[in-house]
Amino acid sequence: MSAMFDFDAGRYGAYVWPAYAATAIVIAFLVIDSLWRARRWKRAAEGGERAP
Amino acid sequence: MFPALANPARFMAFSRWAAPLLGVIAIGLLAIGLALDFRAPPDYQQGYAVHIMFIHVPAAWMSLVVYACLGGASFISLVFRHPLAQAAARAAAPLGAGVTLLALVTGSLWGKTTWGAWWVWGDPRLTSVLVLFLFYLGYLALDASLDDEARAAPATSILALVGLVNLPIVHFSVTWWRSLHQASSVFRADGPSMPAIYLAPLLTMALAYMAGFGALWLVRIRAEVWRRRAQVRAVRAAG
Amino acid sequence: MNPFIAILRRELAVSWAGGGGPLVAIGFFIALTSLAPLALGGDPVRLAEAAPGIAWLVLALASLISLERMFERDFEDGALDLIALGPAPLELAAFVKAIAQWATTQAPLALVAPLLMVALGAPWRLAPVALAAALAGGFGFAFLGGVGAALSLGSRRGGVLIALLVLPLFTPPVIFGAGAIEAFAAHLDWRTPLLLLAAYALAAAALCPFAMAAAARNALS
Amino acid sequence: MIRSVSLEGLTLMRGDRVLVDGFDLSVAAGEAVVLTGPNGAGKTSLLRAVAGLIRPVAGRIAIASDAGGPIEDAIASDAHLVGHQDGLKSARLAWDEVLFQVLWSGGSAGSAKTACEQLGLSGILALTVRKLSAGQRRRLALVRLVASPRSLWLLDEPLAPLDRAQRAGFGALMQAHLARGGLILAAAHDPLPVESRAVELAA
Repeated sequence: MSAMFDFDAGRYGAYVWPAYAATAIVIAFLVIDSLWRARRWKRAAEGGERAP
Repeated sequence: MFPALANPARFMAFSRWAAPLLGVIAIGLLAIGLALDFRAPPDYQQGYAVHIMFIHVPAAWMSLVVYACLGGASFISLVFRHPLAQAAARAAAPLGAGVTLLALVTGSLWGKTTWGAWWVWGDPRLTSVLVLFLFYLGYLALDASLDDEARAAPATSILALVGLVNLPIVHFSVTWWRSLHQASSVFRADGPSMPAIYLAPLLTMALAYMAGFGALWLVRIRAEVWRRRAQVRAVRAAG
Repeated sequence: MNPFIAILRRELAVSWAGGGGPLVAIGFFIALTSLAPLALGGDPVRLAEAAPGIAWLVLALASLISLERMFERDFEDGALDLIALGPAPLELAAFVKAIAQWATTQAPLALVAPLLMVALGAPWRLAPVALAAALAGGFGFAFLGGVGAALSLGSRRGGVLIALLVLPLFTPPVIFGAGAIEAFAAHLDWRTPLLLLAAYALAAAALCPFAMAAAARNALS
Repeated sequence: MIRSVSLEGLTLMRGDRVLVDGFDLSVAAGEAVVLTGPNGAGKTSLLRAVAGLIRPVAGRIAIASDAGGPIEDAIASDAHLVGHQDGLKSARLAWDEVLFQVLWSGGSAGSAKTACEQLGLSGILALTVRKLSAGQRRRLALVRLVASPRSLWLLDEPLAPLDRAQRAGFGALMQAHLARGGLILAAAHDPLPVESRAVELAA
């Protein structure tokens, strides 16, 4: 199956992989930030912790 | 916002299952999209760099879609003073800024392979997206610098609407600017002649981005609702 | 006396006299322009080529300079309460404020802009188009800037925030204004960009007062 | 002419904090009402709500006016709001500032001049506002009450910087206003120098 994937970027590797890396980083940041906020404020709204 | 969801309690009940569901859909679509992406052969013109298109073009589309959502939510917030709409607008802005930043970075990398330059001012789309990014930054800056939340909400909504009206004008003006400078014609990623082998991963990735945005948007609106509740609690506790 | 004339006279007087009026903006304009040849190198040909663009960029920046005072002072000293409760709608008062802003800042800048452009080496024949473009573009700047000024009322950092809110909105007028001068220099169609610029400025004058008034009302509440 | 102002179940909030909760009040022609209460009880907000600057969360503000029409028109043409802040630009001449305030609220240059004489301000009109004492500034801000007659006066701490004689003089002005069928709604810590009904706002 994996033989069907083409990961041989050749001379474009220097552009393609940074683009994918940047996308992964930004999306990961947005996901983590969103989930962290939801967790934090849910706790502040429902739990004993006082909102700052 | 759908009328049925205007009630925060109902919204929380709905988003409780809708957000994870959209998240799972997004991950599934992302997996399929990436599989289709890397099975696609190199383009005869762009070579392997065509793979950047599959993440750049959806990001560029989403930058507009999110701004439209931001503008729509701001409009409802301003006209009907609905707190949930304000939460939706506030929640959309960082996501929009993030995806617009992605469109810029990947677009620049793609441009370097296609045009041989990191940035081509003659490309109206690139320049419009840059201005759009500045609109997002302005929104976030205004939101951050108004201390009184009750006053920040209408102000940011007005700004979002002003931006929404201006966006087409900015695009038109940048396009006109290009015609004056007669920049070299640009590869059209979204041209009608795209072969199916490229169209399939592109559309799948676009749907994945859309679902992912939907999921994160709901999560962030939930966070906003909780934050408001926490503030009300704090005010009550203070007497 | 007509309240419209009363407020126009007051706004003109306040923005003309307050803090040096147009002199500060013109001084800023000249100071910035004088840096351009030093930054770009003294090559006269290059400088002459870039002159219209530099003049436009600096005009846009100098337009920002007194925006902060447009609503903030009246907001802080309570005069905005009085204006909001007056016989004319706040939209009209906002319109008048923007007109006064244009008359005391952007219009004087527009008179200086062609001179600075020529001083940088652009030919004299461009001066009339540059003046027309600067007058029309400055009109748009005043109204767009007023929206930024009203939105940032009560914020912790007025000036920089206004610049960030307003400069992206300046994109179309900067493009059309600089484009008109450039097209005129190249013997191309310069009327279209100039008309587009005027259309943009008029649309801004028609719509921005509503945004300004809504933002000011929100700040007062 | 505004005939009466009545508030029913008025509720005002600042952010998440309730300032005024279900407040009822009515002010009739010829009547002066003083809102009292500790700082932060919402006196200023209440006046601003009546002036239409703050939107109530709940409740109703009704203003009965001869002209009919919406409340906003009645306020814009027949009410004065004089707040803590006088709206006078300190770099401008006292006369220029007071003239604008009077013209903007419907008076004329002649009525402004007469009112300034009445308030004993004629001598200071050529000075810049910065040079005036607190009492002079406050009286300058009160000129428009006299120079452009309107039925409803919304006064926020109008007496604070005035000395005893000036308070008595302002009391006479208020008395004349009430005798003409005017209405006064004021927020004050001290009693007004005119017969008035005090209403306590709880914190």
